[in-house]
Amino acid sequence: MATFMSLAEAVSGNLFDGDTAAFEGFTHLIPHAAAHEAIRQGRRDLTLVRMTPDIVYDQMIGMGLAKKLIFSYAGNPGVGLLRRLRDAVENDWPHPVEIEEHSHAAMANAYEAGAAGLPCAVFRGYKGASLAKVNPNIRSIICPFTGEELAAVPSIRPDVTFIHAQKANRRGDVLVEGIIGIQKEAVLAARRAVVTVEEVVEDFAGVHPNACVLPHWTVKAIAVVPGGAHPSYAHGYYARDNRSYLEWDAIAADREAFMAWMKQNVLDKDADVFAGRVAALRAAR
Amino acid sequence: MATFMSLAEAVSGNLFDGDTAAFEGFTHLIPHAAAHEAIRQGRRDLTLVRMTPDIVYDQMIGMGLAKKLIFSYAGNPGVGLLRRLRDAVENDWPHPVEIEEHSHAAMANAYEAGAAGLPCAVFRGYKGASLAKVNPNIRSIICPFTGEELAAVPSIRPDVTFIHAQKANRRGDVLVEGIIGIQKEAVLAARRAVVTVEEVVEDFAGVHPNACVLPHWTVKAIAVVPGGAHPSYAHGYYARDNRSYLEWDAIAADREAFMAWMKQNVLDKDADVFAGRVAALRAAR
Amino acid sequence: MTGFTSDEMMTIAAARALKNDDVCFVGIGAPSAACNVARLTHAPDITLIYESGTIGTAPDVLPLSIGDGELCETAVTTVSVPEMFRYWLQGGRISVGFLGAAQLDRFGNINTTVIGDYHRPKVRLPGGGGAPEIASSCGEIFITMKQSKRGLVDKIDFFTSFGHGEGGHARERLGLRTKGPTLLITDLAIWKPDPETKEFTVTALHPGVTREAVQETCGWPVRFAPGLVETPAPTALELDTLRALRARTAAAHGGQEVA
Amino acid sequence: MTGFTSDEMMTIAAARALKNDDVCFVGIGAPSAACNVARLTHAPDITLIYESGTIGTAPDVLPLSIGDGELCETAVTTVSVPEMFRYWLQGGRISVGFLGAAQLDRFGNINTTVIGDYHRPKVRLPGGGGAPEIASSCGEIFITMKQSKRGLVDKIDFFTSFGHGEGGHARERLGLRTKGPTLLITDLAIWKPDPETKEFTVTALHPGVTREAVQETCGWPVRFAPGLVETPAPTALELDTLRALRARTAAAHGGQEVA
Repeated sequence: MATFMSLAEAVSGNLFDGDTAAFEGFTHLIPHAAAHEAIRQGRRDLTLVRMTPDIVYDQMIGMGLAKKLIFSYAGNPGVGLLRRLRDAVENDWPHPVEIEEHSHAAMANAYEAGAAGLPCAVFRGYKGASLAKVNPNIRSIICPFTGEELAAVPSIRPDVTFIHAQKANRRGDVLVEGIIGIQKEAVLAARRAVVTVEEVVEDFAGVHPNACVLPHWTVKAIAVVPGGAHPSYAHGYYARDNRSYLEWDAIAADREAFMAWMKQNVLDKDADVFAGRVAALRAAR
Repeated sequence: MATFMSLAEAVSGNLFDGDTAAFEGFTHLIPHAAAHEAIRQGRRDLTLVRMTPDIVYDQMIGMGLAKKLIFSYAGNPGVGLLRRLRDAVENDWPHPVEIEEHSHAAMANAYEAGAAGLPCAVFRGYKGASLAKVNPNIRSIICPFTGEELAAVPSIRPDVTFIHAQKANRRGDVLVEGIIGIQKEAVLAARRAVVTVEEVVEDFAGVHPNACVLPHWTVKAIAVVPGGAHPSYAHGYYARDNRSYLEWDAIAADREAFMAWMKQNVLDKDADVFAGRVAALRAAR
Repeated sequence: MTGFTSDEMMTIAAARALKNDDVCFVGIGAPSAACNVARLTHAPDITLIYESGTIGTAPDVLPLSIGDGELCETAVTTVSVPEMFRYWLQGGRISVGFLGAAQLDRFGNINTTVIGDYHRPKVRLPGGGGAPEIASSCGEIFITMKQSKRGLVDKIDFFTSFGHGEGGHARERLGLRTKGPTLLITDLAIWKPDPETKEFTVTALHPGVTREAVQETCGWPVRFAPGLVETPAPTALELDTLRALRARTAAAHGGQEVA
Repeated sequence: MTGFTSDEMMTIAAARALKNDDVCFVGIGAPSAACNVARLTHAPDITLIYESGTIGTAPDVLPLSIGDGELCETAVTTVSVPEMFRYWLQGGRISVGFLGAAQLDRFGNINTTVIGDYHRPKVRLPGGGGAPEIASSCGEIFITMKQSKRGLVDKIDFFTSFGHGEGGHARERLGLRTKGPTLLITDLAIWKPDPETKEFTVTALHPGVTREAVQETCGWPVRFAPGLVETPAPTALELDTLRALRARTAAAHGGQEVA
């Protein structure tokens, strides 16, 4: 049953040291505010799951939260590499990070299988790909009808999933619209789900019957954090802050610059700053 | 690429003797007009696939189109049994019909696997169920990570799928809304798809971004048949004709009454009659 | 029994078994009436799910099919049928599955497929639909049906859906982690499985019903629980709610009876 | 080469390879520009799909990411990511997949994962994302990249996605039923696989490019097809379209360059 609470409460009550945690959002609706709160609360030894780690996990990895990373594309979209992630993988800074790497198809299927309560996902993939040789969690099954060999990966079942969504209604049902990515699956695959939203409305009257709605009984906690996806975007609310993605490249290139930026913009701030960060981006949407 | 044509052309150009054909629509949007056209064209030896055969397949079976039936629930919803189907299975009238019976979960997963281009569907099902003993197409695979035994069934890949939808736009994209059932999967699983629609609009301007739309290049033929789902219904257009479902029970109970009804209402009619049949039901929706 | 019918008692007793925070997978017919009476009385926040994909639906009248338009119009969301069976049922999100039965045995195994041999059936019934996986994936299963020797039988002809098998720990042996049938509500009594044997045992008789009446309409020797009680009669609110629902339904469906 | 850059020639040559009825899975960067130039010139009905779930999209400016809002706003429909990879890619509905590469070998095998050893990499690249299954599930694969000895290498360090393996019938041996890489478009030339060996062979040189220039920027001994031709120079329409697209993009992204 969804309970409305502050982001600090939602994170402290649902994210614990050693958890397997997914922060999802495929380019759109990335839950940056929730990730910053996790950083402020100093969580450790997390297994971080995310198809496209990008800035949000670059920050968490650089701040030492991650023990392991499960992912399929580790880039800063449209910009380049993730320098904090590289520093961890190449130089063990701030500490070694174990990686379990998949393709997008495998991760998407693994979340889907998690939502479907299955132990593994079955799909046609990894043919001739080296990942199958370096990742012991890529196996195969044989179709009992055709004899075809298909790929199998373990389903993803996070202890907790964080997403950002456009709206909740007063009952706590959550509406996600536009590029819906993997959010529904990531929530349904998890033991606990925490959602940050742009706003709370009385009800979703008039919404399309087949819109992506997560009923209140699939969510543990909802925190209202306008702008909580910044520098990602919220369809219908504000545009993507492309400049922040570009600027991140220089910030993340240097350990000290990174630490200084994180202190100033994350550790010394709270969730309320996000509304201001998107103010100028609202016009563009 | 979708081409607009008459229903008679759409059926004669896409449904052939011996085909595996799915006429789908889960209670809502059942393609009755297309089925009637198939009956008028006298197709034979069809393998008919449908989760819930109900009246539409009772008519096709009684008229001798079916060689085999793949299904998961053969009832007249809210009324009772399907008397033409029973007569075929119990008494071989008008001729024997082979049956391959599944659960809803298996059929839904099999269509999903067909749309996903897989040879089989994997799910947790049929535990302790006798169907697994009488249907050789229910097999199992072992999860390579947990050792759990899961059910496997062949994917459904019809030669042709027929569905009824609310709208097409001028390009031939198709919009399905409300209880969307298994339509998207049934279309994408098939080699060819034929769609009857209530109306054609210029475009779908303003439709929800995540609405169920089948792009024009997934559909072979579109025929405009207002009322084409009757006595099923079309959300936003007309209500379900519950009385027709009740009356069917008596019609189908007797071979001669059935044949007379089919002559009068199907063989001697054409697709244009459907608009009139729903005229009084439009107010209710 | 005065003032209410045995059918009304059955529906109301079934409604009472549902809790406000249940997520309930609803079959058509009697289960649908019971679930909606629960929603309209003591369980206003109950989530009702029909296998057509309608989640959190609140129909004003009882649907004639599991896919009536009103189910969608009043739902929190409507999903595709594969999603319904994968994410919501198989995903373990349903607390209670409500099933009817053509044949039922003492261990809660259900047959709705055939009477007689599967390949040369005497009567071909509709088949399982969602039932095989509802029976295995829901947290627990409630069964509701009218008693008769044709319905409550010593041996069912076909295991459409698995209850407690031959009793005892049959479910665990199959790897099932859900409870299976925990409640049987008939027009005469309330039955619960014996904790050890899993045989359905009468725990309450509806007002005015005798042990003999229960035995006469049951195909196996009936066990009665030591602390056998009487089912509380329907309250005025319960009866009014059910009758008003049925009246609205009859009016909406043009005098049609809901099966 | 006057009047246009080698980068513009590459993008326009890539655009020309797309047909009006193609359904194209678009990577970001150069492929995205090529696909949208095709749509804005000779292939107005082409279906462009981005892995964020946007199907039939028609952006007015180039997206900075594969999930920019405009892709969704102009799409015919936007589906979930699992659906994208299951129904649309794995379902075999994509005719052309467009990929870039960090490292490419002569058989169209691509590495975007690591330079050096996988477990102790010299450079950790982003990884495969959608590429492994794009390479196996699309009808055919077009690759576009700038030539350099670091990029076109004799041996790649990691098979992120499989092209023609060691050449010949390697794909058939793996059970792949799709064509794999059928076209490589660089800033200097157009390459196609030899019908037998599947080695990429130069079939056309861009205007003003010499064989030596191609060899100097390639890490393997280059084969030139017997009927080597010159790529037609960009037309005014093609150039104007590409430049206008880039100008709109720069303005929309606040002067940001698209990677």
